[in-house]
Amino acid sequence: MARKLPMHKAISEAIAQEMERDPEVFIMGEDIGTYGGIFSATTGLLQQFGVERVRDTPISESAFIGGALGAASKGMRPIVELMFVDFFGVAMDQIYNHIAKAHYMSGGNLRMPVVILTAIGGGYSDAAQHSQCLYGLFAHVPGLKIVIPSNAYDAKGLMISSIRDDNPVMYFFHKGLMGIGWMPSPPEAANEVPEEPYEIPLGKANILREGQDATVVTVSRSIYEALWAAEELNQEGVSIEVIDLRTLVPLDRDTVINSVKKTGRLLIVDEDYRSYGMSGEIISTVTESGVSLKFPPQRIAYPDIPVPYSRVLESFALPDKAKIKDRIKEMMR
Amino acid sequence: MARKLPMHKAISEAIAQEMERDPEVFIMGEDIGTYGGIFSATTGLLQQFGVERVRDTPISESAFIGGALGAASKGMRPIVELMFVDFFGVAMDQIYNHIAKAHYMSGGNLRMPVVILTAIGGGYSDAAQHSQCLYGLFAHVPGLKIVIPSNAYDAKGLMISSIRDDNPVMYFFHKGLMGIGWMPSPPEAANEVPEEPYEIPLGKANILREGQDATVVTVSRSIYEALWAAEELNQEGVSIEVIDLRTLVPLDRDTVINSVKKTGRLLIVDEDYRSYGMSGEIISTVTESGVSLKFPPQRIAYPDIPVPYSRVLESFALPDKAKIKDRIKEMMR
Amino acid sequence: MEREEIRRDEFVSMYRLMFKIRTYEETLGQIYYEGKTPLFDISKGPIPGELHLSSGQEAAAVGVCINLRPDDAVVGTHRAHHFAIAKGVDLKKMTSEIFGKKTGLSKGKGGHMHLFDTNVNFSCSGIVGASFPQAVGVGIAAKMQGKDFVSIAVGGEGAANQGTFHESLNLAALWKLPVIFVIEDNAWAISVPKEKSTSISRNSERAKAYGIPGVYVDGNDVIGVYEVAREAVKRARAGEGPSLIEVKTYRFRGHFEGDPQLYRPKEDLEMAKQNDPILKLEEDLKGKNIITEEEISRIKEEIETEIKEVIEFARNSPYPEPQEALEDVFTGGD
Amino acid sequence: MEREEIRRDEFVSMYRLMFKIRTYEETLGQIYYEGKTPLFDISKGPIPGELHLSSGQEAAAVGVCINLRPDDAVVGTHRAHHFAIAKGVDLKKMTSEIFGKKTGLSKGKGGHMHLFDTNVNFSCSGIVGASFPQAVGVGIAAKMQGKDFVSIAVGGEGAANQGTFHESLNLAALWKLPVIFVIEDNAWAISVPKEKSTSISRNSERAKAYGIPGVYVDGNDVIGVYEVAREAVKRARAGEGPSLIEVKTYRFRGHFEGDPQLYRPKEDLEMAKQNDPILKLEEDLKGKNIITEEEISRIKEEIETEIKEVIEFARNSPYPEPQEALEDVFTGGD
Ligand SMILES: Cc1ncc(C[n+]2csc(CCOP(=O)(O)OP(=O)(O)O)c2C)c(N)n1
Ligand SMILES: Cc1ncc(C[n+]2csc(CCOP(=O)(O)OP(=O)(O)O)c2C)c(N)n1
Ligand SMILES: [Mg+2]
Ligand SMILES: [Mg+2]
Repeated sequence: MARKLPMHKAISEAIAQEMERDPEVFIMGEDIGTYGGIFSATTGLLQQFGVERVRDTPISESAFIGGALGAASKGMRPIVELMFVDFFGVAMDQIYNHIAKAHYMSGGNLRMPVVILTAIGGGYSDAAQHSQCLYGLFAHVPGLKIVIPSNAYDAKGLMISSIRDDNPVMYFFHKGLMGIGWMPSPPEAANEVPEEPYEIPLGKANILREGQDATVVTVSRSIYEALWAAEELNQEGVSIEVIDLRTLVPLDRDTVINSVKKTGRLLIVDEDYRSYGMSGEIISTVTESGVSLKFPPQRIAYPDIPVPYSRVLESFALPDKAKIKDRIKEMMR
Repeated sequence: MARKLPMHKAISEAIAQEMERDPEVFIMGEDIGTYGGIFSATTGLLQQFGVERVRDTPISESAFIGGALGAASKGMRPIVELMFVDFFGVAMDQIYNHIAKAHYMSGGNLRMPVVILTAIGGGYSDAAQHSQCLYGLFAHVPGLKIVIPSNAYDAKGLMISSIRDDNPVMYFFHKGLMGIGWMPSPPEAANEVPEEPYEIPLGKANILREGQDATVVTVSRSIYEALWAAEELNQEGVSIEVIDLRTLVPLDRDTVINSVKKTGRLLIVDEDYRSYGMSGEIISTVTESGVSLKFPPQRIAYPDIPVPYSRVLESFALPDKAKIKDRIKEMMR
Repeated sequence: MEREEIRRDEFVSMYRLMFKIRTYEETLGQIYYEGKTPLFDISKGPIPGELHLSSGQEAAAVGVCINLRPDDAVVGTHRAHHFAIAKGVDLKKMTSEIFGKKTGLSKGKGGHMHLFDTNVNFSCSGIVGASFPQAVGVGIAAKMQGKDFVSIAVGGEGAANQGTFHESLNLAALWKLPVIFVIEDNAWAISVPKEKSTSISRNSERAKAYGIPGVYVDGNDVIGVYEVAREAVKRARAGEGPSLIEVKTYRFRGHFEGDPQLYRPKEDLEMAKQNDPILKLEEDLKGKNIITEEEISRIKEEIETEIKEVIEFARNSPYPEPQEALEDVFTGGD
Repeated sequence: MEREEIRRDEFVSMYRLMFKIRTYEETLGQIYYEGKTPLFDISKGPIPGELHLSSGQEAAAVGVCINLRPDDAVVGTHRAHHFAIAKGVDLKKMTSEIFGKKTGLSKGKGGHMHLFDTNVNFSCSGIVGASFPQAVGVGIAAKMQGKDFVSIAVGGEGAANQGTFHESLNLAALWKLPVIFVIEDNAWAISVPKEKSTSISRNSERAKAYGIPGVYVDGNDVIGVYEVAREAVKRARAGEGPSLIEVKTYRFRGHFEGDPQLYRPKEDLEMAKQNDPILKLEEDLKGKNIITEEEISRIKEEIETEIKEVIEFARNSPYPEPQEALEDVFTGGD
């Protein structure tokens, strides 16, 4: 039987296995070497692979992320860590104007097998510049695959697929799922992980729980809030289907639409900002398809406010089990 | 009677009038002085106000856009031009982590009356890094007002409101609306503009054409494609309501919902990328409201591809009158 | 003689400030672990989230800020308490902010990395390298308003490798703005030592790339820092343009609280502590008879009492109402 | 004597290349206006969109690239034709790309600012300053693969004020990467003259801020550029790290075609044209009897014929099918 691993170990194991398999894979980032990654996604790699393949960088995100493009153009398969997704603004040009577009702009001549690994999410009072999700923003611009694991098993399989993919992949891990001890994490996120490498195809949503009355579509840490709510609602006789999208690009529209066809009710739960983001896209996907709904589509998302510092304020803003339960009950009326 | 002005003159006139009125208003950017702005949004300002208040900058977008924050913190009201919105990635951190969040993070103590003026849009073969709209991306992150004029009258009033607003405003002008002679522009965009200063409140959509059968919601240059389609459809007995949102933040949800209540059909036309953007947000706004629809909501948006260079490829991708007509006809079946 | 008199005051102020900063930081460094033991959980306790303390770096802040007026601006970093205190930020409000309270500088919305006190023109943020352009902007305002306030851009030696450092130095030099760039070289950027991040040994040398003065100064000698900064501030006020000062210092605590610090040899820290800038100043002042043992004791007592009161105030302050989270995105509603 | 023989070939190659670039650029500069007269409309004609030509700057590209092998990389800018040609990019495909044709390097998807020829490791882009990090990345690959190819980062003097310039120089110096930073100082960034964008007169001086060699060289003297670049390439190949070369040049045409150029005094351009690098080389070679009038005539004829064929090829090539727009976002589909 497979061991249970916390998500951070699943990620570093996946990277290590791919680095063993393929000498072109290497990793760069701030504090990813000696420190092992602030959120432990790269722990042990330096010891195993040395300073040439595990490169601690200066705080020069444009240089080393742009550097990934140059290295890829010469056949390397770079992984880079952007320590918090919140910092994207110092390197976004290299990410979205170049890495994301190079394949298209070169008419398919240049491949960009680059993985950008980054930490997302709040819930521990790290305030406005260290708590965001922002995957919706990256999903809006073409050319980036968007991967968002919610548990250790997926984290490993999706990381291996991301590294093997010949396209640029943004890989978003939620700090509150990593199981790093000093940061709370749902115990369920640390699930069974096979020792050997395996792939999980990008673009396949995962139905985590089947149900008849309503479909909850979500990603990342909110998965657990949804599952907990579903469990409690079940006791009250309401049966919820919970879908983990796992990737936003490609987006598994069919799985979502088919589920809503069955349940007739749709709720999106999203820790990213509410407006002009993931929640709107999923609602549109479903309503465009012409599925008939028993209740207007709903969303519980992060409000359109910067993330406040104070615990009472942040809790108020975050999607959680209670909000999901309440909303579903409204939808069942 | 008011004169007709091309949009670029309406913008520079608005800036000039505000600079006359308020000595704290000044402007920085690349080629905004001697050159008068690559798209002529600042023509004449240097001559009228001199090099202290009209500052040509080095190609250092982070420095001068971040500089706007510092200047605002000392009571100035900076306007900065980001020459093409496509370049945002080199300065996004200052825009979204600082200018957008400073008021909130300071608990309301710091005001950020900063206007970021930027050019959007394609249609003239400027390819993947010079043709995007991206307003959906900026609308996703909290703290920025998003203003998108579609004609000279609105451009002046919205610019004056933007400058007088104590919050950060991103002001997106479409190159293909400016009436600059060397770039095609619908003649209707150059409409009557009063000489005296006036404000158009941010957050009020504009019903440009009333109709009964379907609501077309759009912004910027696509407005004209929609109006032309509506005109032709009218001949065929189909009556279209065309709404110019004018601002995405704040978003005038009521005007949209009320219109769809009346028409029962909704089509979004959007020159920004299709997924995870404006089109999804508008569809969600309407469907969440529970309005009953005669046909599933539709969108014609820029496909999720980088903007291709070749004219035949770009034309294929851009929303236009023909696509709107065809889609509306489908919706009427 | 008058000059000496003034200098004595300044010496005492500097000592007082440095001691205050140290006491404050070490106090927060204790409180931080409340509610986080035995199992360390970053989200728990009266001060949740990241906490970057500045113990050991006091002289950099004090030596610079003693030259400043309230209308001068300081733009700090993620590690900003020492500059905030030296700049005269309201300490009760600052502490309440760090405790997430309604009485905080930002009513609990900002937190430790986002301290804004508009009364003394202090601000800071959590993005490395973001301070430089913002301080340049203050310089633009000074010039346009014809005023002689100056602007301090603080950054770590790690931050000096961000693109903003270059862009800002160039712009400030080009436009001859009253901006002083202060690089705190505390040897580390989290776990990355300066030799592994910076291609030359001193950032101050980089001043030449912009045609402005650059000085490297010992950050355990507050007087030295003071003098170098005084010169730079004078230049800036006189309209002679920007300067770059790099201060050689060392951080005594982890990068943030909870940092296991496996990356740095214990001996380095021990050695650095032998050059504690506060002890050094204390000895200096005593040696030069500028201050007596009793005065020192009195100062320490006063400071300890003040810090206690400040903490008390923060602890006893109410939290904001949850729904206040939705306010203050924009001014004037919406 | 053998050495002289080689140098003669190189001289001739350089002359040939420079003349080819000039002829190409001036030819495109004419074709560009087809369909755009009498009313200039940027969206019209066989070459729509922006067009940035490099006439006057040939020596910078040729002097550098003559030292390169196909496996060496050049990362260019928005103004990249001269480097592309000097690097040996397939000119038929490049021209077809500029005409938006299916036979183009990128099947019409890239266009003039986005030329990619993986056979000779050439790329460029429309974002100022973006080339620097990308060239550094090539240097990383060289080092990790244990190969001795080198990487050229091209930027204008305007680009040198982007943050990426600083970050990339630091990283390349720190990791001792085989990267040569080539700054083309053509005096202008669109309408902004170097004095109004750059706080010191020479970017090459900025090399000191990274502890690497920096040279300023006359870009009307292709031999001078060649020698400086040869030195830098040798260093890079030998694993001795990066260099910074600033080439003093001048652009003969507008920033882009259609540029009214009201910002620059006509006399400046006239003066620059008196130092035309091609005429200078021609005289030089004739003076030294390296090349005869007849050879020159023959070269010119050959080039003119070649360019004609290239243009013909592009004109006669088919456009892509409209729906091809949807292909190539990702490799391997979705
Ligand atoms: C743009 C950006 N990149 C990375 C980080 C993460 N980070 C926070 S502090 C820090 C180290 C900063 O080092 P230095 O500038 O020397 O300041 P010090 O912590 O030593 O005071 C890093 C990498 C960040 N906050 N912002
Ligand atoms: C990040 C960014 N900012 C601004 C521009 C607009 N722009 C294109 S070329 C140019 C001037 C570049 O000057 P320089 O680097 O000297 O190159 P040159 O045009 O002189 O060859 C500018 C401002 C851009 N493309 N990218
Ligand atoms: Mg440091
Ligand atoms: Mg130039």
